[in-house]
Amino acid sequence: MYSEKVIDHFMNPRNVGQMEDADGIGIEGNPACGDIMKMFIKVKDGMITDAKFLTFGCGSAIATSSMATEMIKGKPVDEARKLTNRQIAEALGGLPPVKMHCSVLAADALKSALEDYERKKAAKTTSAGV
Amino acid sequence: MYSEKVIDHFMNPRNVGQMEDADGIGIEGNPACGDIMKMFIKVKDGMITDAKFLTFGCGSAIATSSMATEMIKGKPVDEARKLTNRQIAEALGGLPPVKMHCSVLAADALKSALEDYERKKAAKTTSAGV
Amino acid sequence: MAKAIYLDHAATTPIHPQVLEAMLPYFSQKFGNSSGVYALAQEAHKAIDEAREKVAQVLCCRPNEIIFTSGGTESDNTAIKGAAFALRKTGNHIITSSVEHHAVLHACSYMEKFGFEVTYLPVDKFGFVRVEDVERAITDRTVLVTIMLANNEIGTIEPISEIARAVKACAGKLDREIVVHTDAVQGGGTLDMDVNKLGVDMLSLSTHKFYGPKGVGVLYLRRGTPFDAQQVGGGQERNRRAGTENTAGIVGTGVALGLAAEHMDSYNEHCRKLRDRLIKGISSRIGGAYLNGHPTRRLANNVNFCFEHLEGESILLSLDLAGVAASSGSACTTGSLEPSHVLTAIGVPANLARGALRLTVGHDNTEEDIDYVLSILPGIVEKLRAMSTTAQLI
Amino acid sequence: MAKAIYLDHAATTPIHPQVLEAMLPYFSQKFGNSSGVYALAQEAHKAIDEAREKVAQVLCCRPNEIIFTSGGTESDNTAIKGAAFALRKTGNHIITSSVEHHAVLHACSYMEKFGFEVTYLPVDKFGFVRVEDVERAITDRTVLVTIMLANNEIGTIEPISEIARAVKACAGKLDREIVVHTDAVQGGGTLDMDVNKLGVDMLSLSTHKFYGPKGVGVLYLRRGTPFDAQQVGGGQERNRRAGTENTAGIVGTGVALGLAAEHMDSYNEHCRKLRDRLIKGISSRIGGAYLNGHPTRRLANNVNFCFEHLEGESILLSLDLAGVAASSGSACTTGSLEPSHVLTAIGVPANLARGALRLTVGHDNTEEDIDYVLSILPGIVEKLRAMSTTAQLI
Ligand SMILES: Cc1ncc(COP(=O)(O)O)c(C=O)c1O
Ligand SMILES: Cc1ncc(COP(=O)(O)O)c(C=O)c1O
Repeated sequence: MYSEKVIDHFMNPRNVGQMEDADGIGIEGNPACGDIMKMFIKVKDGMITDAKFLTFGCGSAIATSSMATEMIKGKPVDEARKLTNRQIAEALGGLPPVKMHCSVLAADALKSALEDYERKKAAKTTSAGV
Repeated sequence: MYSEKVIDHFMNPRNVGQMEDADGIGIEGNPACGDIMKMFIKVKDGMITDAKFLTFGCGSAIATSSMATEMIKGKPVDEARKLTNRQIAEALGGLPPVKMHCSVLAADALKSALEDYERKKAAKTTSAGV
Repeated sequence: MAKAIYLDHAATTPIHPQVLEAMLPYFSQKFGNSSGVYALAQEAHKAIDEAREKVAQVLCCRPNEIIFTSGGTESDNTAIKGAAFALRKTGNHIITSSVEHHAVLHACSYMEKFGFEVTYLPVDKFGFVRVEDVERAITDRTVLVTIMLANNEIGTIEPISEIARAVKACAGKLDREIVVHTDAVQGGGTLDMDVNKLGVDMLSLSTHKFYGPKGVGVLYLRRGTPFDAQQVGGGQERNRRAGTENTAGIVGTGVALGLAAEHMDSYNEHCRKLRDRLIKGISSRIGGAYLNGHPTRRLANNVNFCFEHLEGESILLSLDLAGVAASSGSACTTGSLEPSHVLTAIGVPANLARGALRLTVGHDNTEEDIDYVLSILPGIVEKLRAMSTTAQLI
Repeated sequence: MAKAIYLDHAATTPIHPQVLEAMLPYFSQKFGNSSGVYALAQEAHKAIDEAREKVAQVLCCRPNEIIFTSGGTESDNTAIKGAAFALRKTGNHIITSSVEHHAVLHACSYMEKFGFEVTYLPVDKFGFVRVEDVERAITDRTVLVTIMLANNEIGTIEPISEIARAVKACAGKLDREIVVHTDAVQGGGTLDMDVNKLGVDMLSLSTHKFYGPKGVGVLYLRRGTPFDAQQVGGGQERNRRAGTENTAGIVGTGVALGLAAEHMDSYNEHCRKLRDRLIKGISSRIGGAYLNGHPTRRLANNVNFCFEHLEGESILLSLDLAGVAASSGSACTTGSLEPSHVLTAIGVPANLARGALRLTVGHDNTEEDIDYVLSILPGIVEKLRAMSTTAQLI
């Protein structure tokens, strides 16, 4: 059912855990299946220096979270923003059709975290400007 | 499906053929299945001295005809009249339920032959009495 | 029994050794329920997928248009009920032929209880359905046309692609949906099964007719065909046929159909030779013997004769005692008292129809087998006729 | 995979070697179609008769009250449709429970399309249907009550004989015919199946649940029960279920059920020990683990827990990678996104219901297997909880 890469990322998930001093946090829940993902990013000079996740969900929810965090680490924010759920799924060697929604969730959580980061940055800039 | 005795009477039917000088002839057809049996008897001094049959029908129709003729040969007419289809079936070691109607047909054909004999005898007696 | 010659391949066939071999691992080792998450289950899942692809290849369709069932009867029932109920709001008329297998005929009459009307088309003396008859029967209430690909008793091969084309043309003119189903059970593995050439929306197969196991079959369901699932429950077969999959049977179906397709031409050639030898032999050696069905436009393995003044079962029994397994028509009506509806439909008189003998050859039969049958059959017929009331007296 | 411990016997079981051995001759040698006249066919016919007698013995009924089907799903569908359609003129109300298998639930909703109304009875926190609820639900339109013998997810054993008695009493008072069916698929071979003690008119079994083949099942149909055949065609199974018989599967059913009945007590004893060891071990070693179903009035082989903050599939996957095959509930809803309807019915909150793990033991399992599972499960739960959003944050 799952590719070897999915299994690897499920068994040895990268970047599990909370991040105390995150620059952006995204949380997404899929009401259809009840999965919940939370992603944390650390940004420095427009580069994502660290990413972490927590996930309540099935094997592929965990694997896609893990892969998504891996794929954005060390990438510029601008590039991370372009990451699609298909790319995440492909990087995992594909997902079963019934599990594609997990990759959507991961991409969405990442997007939320990036948006949260932008928002916070904007807020900081504004308050600094005041 | 069939007992050994049925098979024996089917493969080596006793008393097959027509009888030119029969004292009684019975013909019975079962409209339900299209089987047709014809039985011939020869009677002397109230005893059935010979019996023959012709049958268009399935294996058990042939076997019951054969057995019925065997069972009445050498028997007094009065006794032959009491022969039931069950007795014929039993003598054959039983018949499959769907084939019991063949034994009924054989018993009926025999009864017809006996009735024909009685009728002819009565006719002869009457004409002799005139 | 001295001899053992099997001439009832239309009733069922032995499982091909390669098929059985392919099935064996799925009984006690790879026994997982294909719905599970774990490795054992995924093995079963994969095996089922592969079988589906093989079948799809032979039928020239998509794998997800293949539904595995418990046999030809279920496929026929499900096709007819599934399409008719799905189109219930658009009409209530079904067209079929008078020579169909009982699985189709009775499924159609089942629908009569739900307000459907069924037209049972006549056939000509060879058993052919006329395309014009189908066209004429179509009304603005017609939802389904179901005509068999080949007849199980007399081997007649129906002009399905012509029929399907005509139905679709009429449906177009009437601007309505009319589903075309064919019971291809008797053509499985020996006739071209390309569903696009045939032009059908649904097609039924039964695995045990092509050297596979009993209790498993196929329903081809063209994408987009209106269909209400009949066996409901778990989501198996994409919600179109519930129930834990018969993994071994499904694997066997894939392998058996694949083998049949691969060797189709040589198999048909082999059968045709034996068939024609039988037909010629019987015709020349036995008087009062009439071939049922068309001399050439029939299944390569089917021989069906009626013998004057004889009754079918007594011939079968005599043959059986001589080591030859044969049938008087369709397997499931053997032992029934009524003359075959197929023979009646092609105009065989009732009495003659009772003297029917069907010999269907197959893989293991040889010319010697045929010659043996031809050597004993005249004697059997003669002996039975000598006892027959109708031959002697009427 | 280092280990291979199978703990999903409720989903399916491997075929017992003796069962497979009994089946083998019917694939390629004694392959005759049981409807034929000849010896080969009669062999098959006899084998089917013998299997029927064996099954009848276990169910304490007459052989001709046994119908062989293609599995539990067909038995359930046929029972429900067959009885409801037959009694259609007398009423249109069906009573079932909210914890039935989908084969029953969906067959009931299938009937809704034909004007039937279905009452889905609630259950208590252990999953028991209350006899009073059944009684109260009966109306003067009720034609059928179908309640399962034992639940496939949580193992709860329903009080079927009490329910059947109550229904028959109500039916008597109302002077109407109400058929009682039980889906006994999960109790096959491990619970008392005496249909007279149970008091049911119909009962479904699926052979692959008791170490027999997949794709074959049993429908017990009490003599005189109103019933419209659903799969129609040839006259097989006395016109109650058409289709060429799956001889090998039917033979396997007879042998498998016979073996199960013979060894029932020791088998249940074996399973119960392992079950209780699992329940005790999980309860004591893992926090936030809740047993579903009743502690003792459950199938001897069934363990079902919900784990807080976890999602079922990730547990299954972890177990699979450690060589343990398990399920999150019924086989056919694994992979579905909705929480189990059974867990919902017994009041488990949606989030907790998603963390369900069903472990069902069987013949080959040992105490070592159980101890192995108990040794790895706490680590798996811990690891997954460490990743879980809900455990960490909410
Ligand atoms: C033409 C035809 N249709 C349907 C069937 C039914 O197939 P099965 O008996 O395998 O269910 C058969 C064979 O019995 C058949 O010959
Ligand atoms: C309680 C119950 N009923 C019915 C079924 C359906 O049986 P099958 O899948 O063999 O058709 C099952 C198992 O899947 C079951 O557990």
